[in-house]
Amino acid sequence: AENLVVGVVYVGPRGDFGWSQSHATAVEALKKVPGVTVVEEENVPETLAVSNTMRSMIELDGAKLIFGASFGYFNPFMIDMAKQYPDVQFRHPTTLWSADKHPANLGGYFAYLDQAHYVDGVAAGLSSKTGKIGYIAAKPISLVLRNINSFMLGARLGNPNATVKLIFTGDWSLPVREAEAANALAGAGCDVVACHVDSPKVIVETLERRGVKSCGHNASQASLAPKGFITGAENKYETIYKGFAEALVKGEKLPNVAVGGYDKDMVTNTAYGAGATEEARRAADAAIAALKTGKPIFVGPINDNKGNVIVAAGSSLGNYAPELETTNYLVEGVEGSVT
Amino acid sequence: MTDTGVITVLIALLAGAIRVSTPFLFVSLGECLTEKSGRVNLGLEGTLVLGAMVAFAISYHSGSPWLGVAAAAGAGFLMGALHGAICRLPRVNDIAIGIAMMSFGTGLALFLGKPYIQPSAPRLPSLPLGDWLDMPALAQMLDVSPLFLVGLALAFLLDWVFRNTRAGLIVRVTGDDAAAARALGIGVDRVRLFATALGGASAGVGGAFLSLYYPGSWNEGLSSGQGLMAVALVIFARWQPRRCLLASLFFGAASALGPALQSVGITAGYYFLNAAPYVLTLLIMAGSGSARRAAQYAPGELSINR
Amino acid sequence: MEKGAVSGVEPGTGLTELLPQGGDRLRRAAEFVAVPAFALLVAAALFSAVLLGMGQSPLAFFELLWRGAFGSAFSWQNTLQRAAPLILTALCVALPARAGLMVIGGEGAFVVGGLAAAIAPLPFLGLAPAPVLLALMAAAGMLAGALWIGLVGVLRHRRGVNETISSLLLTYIAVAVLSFLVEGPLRDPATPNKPSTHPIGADVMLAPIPGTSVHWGLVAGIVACVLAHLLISRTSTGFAIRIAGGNPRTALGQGLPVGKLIVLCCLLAGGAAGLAGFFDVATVHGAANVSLVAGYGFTGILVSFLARHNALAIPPVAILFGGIGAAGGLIQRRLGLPDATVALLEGVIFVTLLTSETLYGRFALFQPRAARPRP
Amino acid sequence: MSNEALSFTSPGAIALEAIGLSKRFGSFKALDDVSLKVPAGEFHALLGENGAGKSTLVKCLMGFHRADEGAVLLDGREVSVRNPREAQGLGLGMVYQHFTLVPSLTAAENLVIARRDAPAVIDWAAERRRIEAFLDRTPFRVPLDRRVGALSAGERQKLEILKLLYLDQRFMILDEPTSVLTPAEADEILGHLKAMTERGEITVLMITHKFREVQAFADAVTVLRRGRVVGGGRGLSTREMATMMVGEAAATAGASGKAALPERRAMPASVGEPALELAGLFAEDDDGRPALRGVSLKVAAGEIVGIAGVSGNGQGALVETCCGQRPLSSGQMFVNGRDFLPTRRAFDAAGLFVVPEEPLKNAAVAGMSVADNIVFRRFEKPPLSRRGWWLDRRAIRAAGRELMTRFRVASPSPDTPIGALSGGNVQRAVLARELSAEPIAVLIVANPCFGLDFASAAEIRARIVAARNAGAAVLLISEDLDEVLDLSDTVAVISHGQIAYKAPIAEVDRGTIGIHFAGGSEGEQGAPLG
Ligand SMILES: Nc1ncnc2c1ncn2[C@@H]1O[C@H](COP(=O)(O)OP(=O)(O)OP(=O)(O)O)[C@@H](O)[C@H]1O
Ligand SMILES: Nc1ncnc2c1ncn2[C@@H]1O[C@H](COP(=O)(O)OP(=O)(O)OP(=O)(O)O)[C@@H](O)[C@H]1O
Ligand SMILES: [Mg+2]
Ligand SMILES: [Mg+2]
Repeated sequence: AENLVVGVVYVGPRGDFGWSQSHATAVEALKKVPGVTVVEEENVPETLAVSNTMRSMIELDGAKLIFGASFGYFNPFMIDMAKQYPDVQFRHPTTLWSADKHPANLGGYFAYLDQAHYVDGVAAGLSSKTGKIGYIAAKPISLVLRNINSFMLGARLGNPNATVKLIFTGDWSLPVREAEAANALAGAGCDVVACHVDSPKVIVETLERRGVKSCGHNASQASLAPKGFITGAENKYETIYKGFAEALVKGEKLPNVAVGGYDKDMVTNTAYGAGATEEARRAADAAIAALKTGKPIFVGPINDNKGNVIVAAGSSLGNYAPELETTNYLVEGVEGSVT
Repeated sequence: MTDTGVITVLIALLAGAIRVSTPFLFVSLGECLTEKSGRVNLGLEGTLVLGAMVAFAISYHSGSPWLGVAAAAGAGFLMGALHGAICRLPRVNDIAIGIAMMSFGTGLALFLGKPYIQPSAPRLPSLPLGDWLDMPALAQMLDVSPLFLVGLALAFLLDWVFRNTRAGLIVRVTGDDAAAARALGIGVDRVRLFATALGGASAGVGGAFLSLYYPGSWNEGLSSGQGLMAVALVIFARWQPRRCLLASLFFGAASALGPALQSVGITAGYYFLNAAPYVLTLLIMAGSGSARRAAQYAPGELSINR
Repeated sequence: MEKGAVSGVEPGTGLTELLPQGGDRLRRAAEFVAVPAFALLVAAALFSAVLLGMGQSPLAFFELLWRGAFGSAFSWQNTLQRAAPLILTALCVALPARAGLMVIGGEGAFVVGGLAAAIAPLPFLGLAPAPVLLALMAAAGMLAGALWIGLVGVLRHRRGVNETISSLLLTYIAVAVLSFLVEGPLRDPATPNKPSTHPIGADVMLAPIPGTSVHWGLVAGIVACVLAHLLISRTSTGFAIRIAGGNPRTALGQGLPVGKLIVLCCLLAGGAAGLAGFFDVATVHGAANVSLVAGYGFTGILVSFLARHNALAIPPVAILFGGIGAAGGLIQRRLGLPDATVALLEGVIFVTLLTSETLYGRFALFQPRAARPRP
Repeated sequence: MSNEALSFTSPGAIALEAIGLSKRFGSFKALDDVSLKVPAGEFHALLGENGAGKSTLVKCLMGFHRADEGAVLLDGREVSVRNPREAQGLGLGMVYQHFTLVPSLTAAENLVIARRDAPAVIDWAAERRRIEAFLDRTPFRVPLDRRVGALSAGERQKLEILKLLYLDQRFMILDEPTSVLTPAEADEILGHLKAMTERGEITVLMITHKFREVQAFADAVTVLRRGRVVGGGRGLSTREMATMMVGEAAATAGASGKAALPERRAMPASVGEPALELAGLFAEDDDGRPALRGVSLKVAAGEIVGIAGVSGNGQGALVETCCGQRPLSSGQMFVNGRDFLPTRRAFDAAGLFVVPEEPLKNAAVAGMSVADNIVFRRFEKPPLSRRGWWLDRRAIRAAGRELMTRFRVASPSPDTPIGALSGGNVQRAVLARELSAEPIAVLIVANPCFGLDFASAAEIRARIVAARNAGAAVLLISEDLDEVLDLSDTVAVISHGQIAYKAPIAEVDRGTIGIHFAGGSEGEQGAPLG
């Protein structure tokens, strides 16, 4: 078959123990597909550099399929590029694409990681003795808030009194502040801490040293915390990357949107570590099984942490409900604020 | 905020002062020494990052974190010596070279450091000075790095050296009036080369603290500008080692403010809480400054005063 | 920093005198080309050693470097596009430097400039034509940047606060302000995952230079550099700035308003960086968000130092930077090298280029005849 | 204090001989085959015009510069001195023309670090005892714990010389050592050194422009001109020395300073409004200590008021406040009866001109060209600027060139950076700027002839008197008492930031002035003037 050049653009270093790595690992699988050549560029900031890089991949390398692995790449850069190069396919790991607004050669693939965070929450709630749980997040964007909320709901499932103290560091990768946040949460009495930052390595290691249990994010951090690791939320992008490339090599049309969670084998949880109690493992396994059958996470009554009703008693939101895409609140039990 | 909240925050601030300050301390002491000799080395950010990477790599390969610290000091020494050697050439601007060295050092560290992002290396041990206390929070706070104590001692040592030793006086003479130094038979370039190299070594140790103690791993965003900030702190500290110590401790405590307040539920405007070190430093400088007096403390040969 | 005025030929000079003088000027100009070229060669040689050590072919590397940076029309556009914001942020360093100040906070001015430019037109969207809105945005961006660095000047003049540290601190503060506003009060609710201000809209945004993908910031930057050069070297205000920058005591003794000149330079500098922020918003993002914090301000410091704070040298230096950045991607992809390879190459180039300054005036070949030692 | 007190245990004076020294700076030959012989125990004077090569010669002896050719013999043995520290080891010491004390160090630190054998770790208590004991044997006092930067110029000069004595040097080179001392202080120091040479303890090689000192102290003289030895010997007359220095014609014009001054016109009788009035000026120095403590003065048009005083008594602050370099904490300045604030417009409106001391530091921009520096007063006015803002660079060069010729500024071209000129030429360029305007209503000059040779000094003094004759009110601040007495219509003495004394020249005698130098109370500072 004709050689297909696939371009992948990363926002951070490929081996960051987190977000970019989760994509890079999947790309390794992609490279094995016959007839596919991969060109990669790492540490591309969310600026005009994105357009320049993608254009360069197309013009100089002949790329026909481009993955832009950062939220900030989509608007305006990938939209512009898709308009300029209609015969090149662009895919972005979000659900931002909509048929009526965006070019047809653009699209999204998304793993609903909040399902895995929910499982994290279930395991965390049951692995915590005090019920005081911490969460370190980068920025209050909807995706992150949704992960936190799912985590909280999971934690309350087995431990109705659990609370989550939330710290925003303000950026995706700030090792010193992340460590400082981990210490602050430990100091405030949390015995389990989860996180959503680009490279959770520092957080997990710091927590381990302070004897606090931890949950991972994006890639497996189990090896970093042999004593306290519970489980972590991981993307499974291989499915997408390989599938897309194989389709193109065969000359098939790519879907514009490919989303899923546990039900579509697009997310997973890291194998349980020593920090997960027996009870927690059992409950988490049950939660995973439920998610695979499509059981919703957001089951009413759910209030936000200011007392507003989010989901009324007796009703629920499906795991792919569009309302959740624009989450801008924290559910009851989370101690923190969005601004 | 409840009483326990207040105590939690206070303890976090003190602990932060101890934990976060160390890299600032080593870098600013190194820069203080360099600037006292009449050179500015803005490149210590690059040295810090390179030191962090080298320390981590050596600790990983050798299994000895202290060997890592020594290697970081060596790498910093070489970087400083390179800066010093280039700056002794006529017509070369030390500030510009420093900025280029920042880029070079960072580039070198990232280039060599790729294979070390994944593995874990043996960390520096900590000294549990607070174990006799039965308050775990306090004990945790007093669980200090030996490097912090070294930095603490270094600040006082440097201060003493500047006042009470021939070497210290020679550095001060060189930094204050090169012509006078030459008239005294002091090899100005050699002194500056040495002071810059030693300053670099100190900054390298600061980097080792980052990768081997706190936060204690190597990755590309490890420093986030701490080296540059520490260099700037020397101005704030008026070129006095003991004030470098104070400034670093202050900066460390202020850095802990944001996370500490969020951990006890004070979360509104956390961007500004996280920016506290910068805001407070600016306010202090604006509040205590006077145009006429500010320049007085600076070594006379410093190119930023010209 | 001060170059001897190489001014025009005296009136009434005969051809005989004119010729050697012209030759002298040519010699001096040749020096400004030959020395950097030599430095680049040295950098290339040093880096080749690194490449050989890694088992890579230097030839392939430099061929890609050339192709990615300047090898085709497309590469040129890529290069120029990366250079554009650097020109203006470098001016933010160069102008205060002429007044004796080392300002390293262009990043902050860029950020607040972009922020101001993004929010200024929002109340008037649809009420005024695009050119008017763009003018408003540019004015707002420049004003915000100007005030931001102007504050640095005022603090320096009034309170003796060192401008280097205050401008650095203000950069971090600017980022905090931006993050707070775009994630809080000024957030467009339609941007759940990339918190931004409300978009200015596609019809307000500035199209690229026709026939290219390069945006107008490049032209604005070059024009600003020419204006800055004229201001500094050809106007009485610039003359006063040079006095104040060269020796503030002398300037005071001449009754010159040193404080005002410092603040003026800072305002202009901040205005330049703010303008760069405006272009980033008006041509790229269409709204303010944290993508504005892209390090252009910090790279501008390097550009300015490599240009020796000479406004006319800034555009070529910025283009060199743009070229390396543009080629960096290609090199990564083709040779499978980590991105840090390019960072290292940049570091090597900067160090050798700046070190090469020591070579000026060393070679008799480039010296004006008159100044050469007579045998 | 008796001369006995200055005796040292050193083995005695050294003889020095330089043979055929040559030194080039680029294409310029600063020393050309210079030979010089100074026997042990001699007090030798080295004379020459500005730029003659005197400083270069002694810097070569000290190893500060490396001579291109030639040899140096000490006590008959050839030595190679590679740097000043080696020179120190050989017993050679030097007081440089430009001070080599380190401003941020205290006097004590300066003394200790100057020692070749300074201990690696300094025992301050022991060092203090040593220094105190040493000071007890000298006639001078300096505050040991103050930063040198905060000492007065006179105190610094004394400390320089003390440093040499402290180091037990046996061959002392003094490059214009007395330029900021009062004549009495100079006599005192040189007298002690002279006595030491007479006892065979040291040899002295002194560079000076003051014939009086040569006559009073030197045993022998060597004269340099354009880098060559043009003469020398013992017991030369002032006239003979001047002729050697500058050649026949110039010497007759300038040998005795006073003869060269133009005729003074009588002061205008209308003693109405003073052209310049200082009313209760107060100002602080950089350390926040009072520097001016209520200076009040009136200068009439056509009058020269000369302010004498030991340096460091507020002269610097006075000039700085008058030209806006230092803020007034209180007080007012009036020019022609109107309130004066040091803005650019006010300088022009008032016709006020200032020539501060140390022009490269205070009144020039080293990196800008000579022409640029010369037009600082009027670059924004036509014809140098069109419509007040667009510079006409050709006109600026022309204006610079014209004034350079008129004021005899020696520079390769108007485009040369002023920092590359010699000190005297920088001074001339600044004078060209401030004295060329018409009319001058008020002229403030500080130490205008510092470090200049007698011919240049006479020329500049003549220009000051000419400005006075043309109706300028001149405030002359000088540490050279002879200059003040020669030029002034009214003499004032500044002491501790206050005007301690003021009288018309006719009523002045040196004794009274000497008393007021010390602040009016006799003996307080050891009565520097006798
Ligand atoms: N470092 C130098 N580089 C270039 N030229 C120099 C240097 N030092 C001195 N010269 C030149 O050598 C000449 C002699 O200078 P020198 O300082 O020895 O004169 P001098 O006799 O000491 O004058 P003065 O009486 O003013 O002190 C000067 O005119 C100057 O042009
Ligand atoms: N950076 C430099 N480059 C070239 N020449 C220099 C430089 N610095 C100093 N010089 C030379 O050194 C001399 C300065 O010496 P100095 O001021 O002692 O002169 P001087 O001999 O005392 O003359 P004057 O009597 O006029 O003061 C200048 O004449 C100049 O030619
Ligand atoms: Mg001299
Ligand atoms: Mg001189």
